[in-house]
Amino acid sequence: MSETLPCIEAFKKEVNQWVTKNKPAPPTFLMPQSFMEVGTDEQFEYLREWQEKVYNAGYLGMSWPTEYGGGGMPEIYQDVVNKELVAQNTPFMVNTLGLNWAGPLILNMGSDEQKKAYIKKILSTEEIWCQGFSEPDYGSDLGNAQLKAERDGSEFVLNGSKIWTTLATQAQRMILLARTNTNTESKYDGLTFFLAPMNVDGIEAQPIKKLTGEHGFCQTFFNDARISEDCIIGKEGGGWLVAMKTLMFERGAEGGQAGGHTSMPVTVEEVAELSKRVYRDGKPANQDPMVRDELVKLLMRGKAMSLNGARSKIPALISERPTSIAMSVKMLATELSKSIGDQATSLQGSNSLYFVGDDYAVDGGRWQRTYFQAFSGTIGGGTTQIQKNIIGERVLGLPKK
Amino acid sequence: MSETLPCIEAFKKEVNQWVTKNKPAPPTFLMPQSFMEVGTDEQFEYLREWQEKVYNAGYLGMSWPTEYGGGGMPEIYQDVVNKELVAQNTPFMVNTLGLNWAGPLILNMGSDEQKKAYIKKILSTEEIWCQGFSEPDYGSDLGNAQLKAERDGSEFVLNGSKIWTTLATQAQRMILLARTNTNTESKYDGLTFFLAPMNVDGIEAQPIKKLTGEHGFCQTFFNDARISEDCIIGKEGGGWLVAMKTLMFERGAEGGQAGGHTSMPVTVEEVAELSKRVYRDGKPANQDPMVRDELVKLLMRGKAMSLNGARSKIPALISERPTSIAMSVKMLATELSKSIGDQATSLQGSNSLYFVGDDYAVDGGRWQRTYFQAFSGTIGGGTTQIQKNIIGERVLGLPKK
Amino acid sequence: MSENTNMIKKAGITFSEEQGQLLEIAESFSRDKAPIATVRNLIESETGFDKDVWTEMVNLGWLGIAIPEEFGGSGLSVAEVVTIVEPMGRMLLATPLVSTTLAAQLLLNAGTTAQKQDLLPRMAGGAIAALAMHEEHGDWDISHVTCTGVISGDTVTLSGIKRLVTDAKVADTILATISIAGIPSLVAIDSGSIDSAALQRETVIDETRRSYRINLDGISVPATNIFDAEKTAAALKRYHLLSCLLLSAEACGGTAGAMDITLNYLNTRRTFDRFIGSYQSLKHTMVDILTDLEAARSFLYYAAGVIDTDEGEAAVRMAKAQSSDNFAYAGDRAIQFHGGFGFTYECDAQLFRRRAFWTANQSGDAIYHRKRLATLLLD
Amino acid sequence: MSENTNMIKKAGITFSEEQGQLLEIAESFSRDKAPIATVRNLIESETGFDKDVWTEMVNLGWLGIAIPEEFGGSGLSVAEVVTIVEPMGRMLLATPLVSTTLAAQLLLNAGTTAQKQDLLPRMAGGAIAALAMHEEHGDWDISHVTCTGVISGDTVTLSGIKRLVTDAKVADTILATISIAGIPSLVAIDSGSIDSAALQRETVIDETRRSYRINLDGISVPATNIFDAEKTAAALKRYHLLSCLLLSAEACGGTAGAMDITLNYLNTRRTFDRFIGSYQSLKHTMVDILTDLEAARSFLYYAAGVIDTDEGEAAVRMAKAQSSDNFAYAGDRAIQFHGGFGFTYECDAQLFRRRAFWTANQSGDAIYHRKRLATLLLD
Repeated sequence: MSETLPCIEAFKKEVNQWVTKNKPAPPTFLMPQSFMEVGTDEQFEYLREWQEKVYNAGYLGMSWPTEYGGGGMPEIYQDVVNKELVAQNTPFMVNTLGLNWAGPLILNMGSDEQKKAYIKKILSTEEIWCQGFSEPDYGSDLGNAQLKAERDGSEFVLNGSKIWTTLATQAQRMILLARTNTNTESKYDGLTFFLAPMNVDGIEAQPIKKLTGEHGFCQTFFNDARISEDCIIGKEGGGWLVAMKTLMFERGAEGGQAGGHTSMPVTVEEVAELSKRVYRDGKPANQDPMVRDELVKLLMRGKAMSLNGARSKIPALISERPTSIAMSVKMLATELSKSIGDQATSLQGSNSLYFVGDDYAVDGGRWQRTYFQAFSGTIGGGTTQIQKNIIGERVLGLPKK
Repeated sequence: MSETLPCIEAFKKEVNQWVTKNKPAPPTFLMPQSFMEVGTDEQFEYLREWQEKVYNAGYLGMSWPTEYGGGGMPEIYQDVVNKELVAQNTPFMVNTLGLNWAGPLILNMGSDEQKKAYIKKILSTEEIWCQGFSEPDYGSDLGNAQLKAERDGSEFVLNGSKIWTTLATQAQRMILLARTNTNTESKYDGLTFFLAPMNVDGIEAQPIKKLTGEHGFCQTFFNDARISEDCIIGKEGGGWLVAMKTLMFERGAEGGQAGGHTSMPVTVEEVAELSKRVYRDGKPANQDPMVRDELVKLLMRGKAMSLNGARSKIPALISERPTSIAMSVKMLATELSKSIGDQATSLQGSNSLYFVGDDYAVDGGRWQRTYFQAFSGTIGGGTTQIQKNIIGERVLGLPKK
Repeated sequence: MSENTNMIKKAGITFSEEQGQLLEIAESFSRDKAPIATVRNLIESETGFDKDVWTEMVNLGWLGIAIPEEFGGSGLSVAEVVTIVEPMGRMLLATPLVSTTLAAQLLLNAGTTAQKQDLLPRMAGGAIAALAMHEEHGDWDISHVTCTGVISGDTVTLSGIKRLVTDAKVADTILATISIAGIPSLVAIDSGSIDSAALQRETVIDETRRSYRINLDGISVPATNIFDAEKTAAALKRYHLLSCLLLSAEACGGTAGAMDITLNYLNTRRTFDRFIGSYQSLKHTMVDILTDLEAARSFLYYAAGVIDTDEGEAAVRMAKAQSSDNFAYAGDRAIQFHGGFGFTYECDAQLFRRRAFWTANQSGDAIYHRKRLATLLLD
Repeated sequence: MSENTNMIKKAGITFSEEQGQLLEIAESFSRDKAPIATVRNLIESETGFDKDVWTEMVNLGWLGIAIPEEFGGSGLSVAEVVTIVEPMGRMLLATPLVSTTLAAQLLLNAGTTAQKQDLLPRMAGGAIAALAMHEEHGDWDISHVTCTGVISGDTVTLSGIKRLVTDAKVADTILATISIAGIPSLVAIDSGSIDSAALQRETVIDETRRSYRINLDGISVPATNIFDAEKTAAALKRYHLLSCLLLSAEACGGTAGAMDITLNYLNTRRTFDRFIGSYQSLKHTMVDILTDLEAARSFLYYAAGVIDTDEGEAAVRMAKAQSSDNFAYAGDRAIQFHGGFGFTYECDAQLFRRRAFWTANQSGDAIYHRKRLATLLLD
């Protein structure tokens, strides 16, 4: 990367050429849609190599500070790269958690030592990050985290377990919310946020087999695992604030992510396209009047979501309930993903009976998997049912009790 | 009616001929579907005359005892008549409440004086009956009835109001659930059931205009109205039991009704038939693929209800949850009625914009009215939402709290 | 374990400064002029609307919004009219604004110069126009015309019956579709030429409306009242979309209105010591209605901006399909959730449900529009 | 203010004494033989079912229920088989009983006397039969056949690929649809004539199933293995309905099974100190599933009784349409209502949802059957 900033148009061309030349050959496996679906070493390594390559070319963390391994350039350059990576349908960045959550968090709240220690390795894939938020018995009720971190001199002794710790078997680091004090008046005050190493005695990640039959999540167990107090980010007892900050990064409500694209979503348009090339009832599926009607409803749901996004930028058109669209995005998007998988599967006549792994499965069984995988969204991060409670109470002002 | 019982086949023929000859000419108004929809004097008189005629011919109350005005015959004769009345699409019996609720109740629990005083007049329409169960603030929570009946010597002084007192403006009598004691341990023990006269100072029925714009329900107000203790049926303080018995008659769970048919329901088959003679989108509605699919779903709901009824008579096929079908009938039937009205209306293209009263409304606006009228079923007698709670708890055993 | 797999893609909703201003004004205007008691009083009235309110709307320039300045209007577009119709719909404020606006657009698109010069300034000034598009067959396709006109010299003699002509009795001009020599045509009928016996009031599901059937038999109008034949087909097509757009605006407003009364009830009515709004089955349903309304409003303002582009037809049909079903559902639930009170005429829920039937079953319901969307999007 | 405006009309469900007995026996048999741990063990197994259980079923006479006594069966009907398949479906007990039963019916309806005498007694005695009806096009119409057979002298030489042949590997006989001289025909293939390389195991959505594709190229069978040509079309039509009937039985059972595990979870799992089953959004959904299941079971037992009458086709299609959608929904909600645990392979909810895909997408899904019902009921 040159010291003087290249002009944008020239840069676009440069990136286009680089991506065209360097993007990896299509894999032999069915590509995961996001880092949460990476279930085999083969998938992981394919994706890790690609991230490393992008970083080495100077196309990742372009707006992060140079002293920690970033590019020190205006964000617009990373935006150009991101767009091109999506446009050319390249694989997503596997260290999603490092690039989008942990990295921005450390840059925002971490000490200089922490920045030096972690940021560059996030970009280069030298250290993969995972997250330790949810616990088996408390779902997404983070404030109730029970994993214990007891101070012993300058160390903390960890006991308990975290669930949905994506990529924990591959990861070197975990952002970890733990309870350092069980006697606080408010349960939130007893929490501390750690940047924890994974390679420690007493920390063991165990893959969870998902309903698709694939791996991709873990449960991580802590048995008298000892980590240094240097791992704390923020203050001891101040973990709740850090966690909330992290969630802001997760949701994209706050900027500072390293770039690259992070998921390869399914879209309603792809289902419409699919309907032209699969047959049911003796004809291309898109010729059946009932299928057509169902597809139009699906296309409208997709279109409404993108239009909601556009409308939410026009204050006069969201003035009455300003948070309504934002608070329902997660629910609508995840339910839509499930419907996409369901409908796209059902289009295929008896061929819908195949699954990922069969040579003859339509699109490698992608649609069947999309359906099942979508439950991670309709359940995780607060189920659709909980979302409706929240929207009803906070947006519509309906009584809790 | 002859003293020796006629043979059934001959009787069928006799009834057929009588009904053919005597059934009234079609009215100029849109026929109400049940006694709950009778909103004008014209409608009432048309229907009352018909019931009187049927009774005078010996075709009503045929199995009720002769000493109180009935026919004293086996039930099968009344069944024959009922079938013929339905088959020839004759008007329903307007004194529904007397024939189906109050009459069987009095025959079952009333004193001989009460039977002598009331039964014959129920059949002949000399006395029309209404019911006073629900109250404005307590909906269908009958156990909470608050209308006060204070004893004063051999009289009771009534204060309060009852709602949904159908035909109260036409009625001479009311079956009335009132609170005679406010200090009982259980709220149920303070209730007494009266056979109350309506023509008493301090009782005033006020018609309620329904959402269709028609009348047909009333609210009845009681201001220091005095009735005799002779009006009690059952025991003072024993009203809850009598009320439950009455509901058994209402629901047809216990027999003894006087006969005649009591409503002219809309059926899914009629909607299918309608779809052939109304146009939408330039063609008969039954040729639109989407309309067809919606109609098939509707027909299936109707068919499922009738098949459920048949299946519920086969113990082996309802053994796991014996009350399931019975407890959901009300909910399913009333929701189906609403869907029938909604779909039948929507079939009609721009002609669906008409309403009852317009010469050009399809079928006199019957379908539009059916839709709105159906809310009496989805709301009254426990809303669909309450029904689901009850079914969830009692049939599926899900926890209340 | 959470990630939105469907990215929000950027998509274009344009919203002008004028739209913003008009929306705000129309919201407070509608609230002021149409409290529910007023709406109910107007149901009992002869014309169904308040002449003074109409005059105020005319004075605010609302009838001329989408009429070019040369014809006395302000030269904005129908997109600005949308911002007025939506708040009016919310308060069930019934006026001939929609029909007069649509009539002006028909004139602009297919009227002769003389017709435009004659009628448009009058409409901008508050002369009411009615639309006679519906016939006995009930078809939403307005090019399906059975009423006929026969030209003889300088006059056209009309025959047939038009139905569902709203505000015909107070209209200055009635624009009617007429088949002339087998071709769907448009003709302007001066209300003076219609005998009062030829006008018959209809009983319609939405009692805030005044609808009439017109017997055209024996009515003659000058042949110069016929619209430009070459432009008529295209004008009718655009009319259909504009009509759908404004009905969608009305439906979005109406959905919000039905929500308003329902939420108010859910937040005040108690059973078993709980506010009924705390029950999930009611709460979640209201959330479904909300998210559907958000979608409908997004379609609406998108369609308002692109109606005259390539995306226009699909955009408008999506708005109409979504808003029709939403409004019907919101109205249905409004009745149900009011319990016994909901079954009475006194409860306002029925007003919204009746209006929902009205808006859904004009110019095609959801099924009708989705069928055409399938052709646009899937073939 | 309550009255059912839709009377329950009497309608006919016939239910034989034998059905009652078999239903009871099959319920306890299925519970005994297929606890969920066993089901999961069998997923890991080669054949997907337990040979000993199969033998017990054979000994109970279940494979001969709908086979006439003259061919070694008990001479009852498929209606009695329904009462076995429903409880098996509830426990996800996978066996070749359905395919063997359907094969026997094909033989009865269109087999030659020699074929019947040869094969039916063996099937009644437990010889497994598989059905090769599906091809690459994915069409549910089994008369849409692209695999071909060419007769030359005494043999038919087959070619093409059959897909989704369940239990092909353990089958004694495979009945396949083959186009001979352009006409859909049926042929019995002795499993001995299929080279093991021609059989390829498939990965299917329902892991309790064993599905194979068969490459017919190079396989020859005696011409006497061809079914009676004159009876084949009718037999295939009846096969379609029988298949739908048994799939409906399986789906009804599966729906009940999905409900079982979900209700159990809702009654034991707590959040915020409440059993989650007390939340209305979950409770009401379970009630919807229940009432839909009641409808599906009514259709099922109605269809079982009338399948060979004029009402048969409509009855079966209603059963299939209703049960397919129900089961899918019950499975979907089973996963969702188990929360995070539902997302794991360890939770049994996914087993039911996978099975629901399997039953729904064989022999036509709900849309497919409703389309045909429209023709039967509306034209």
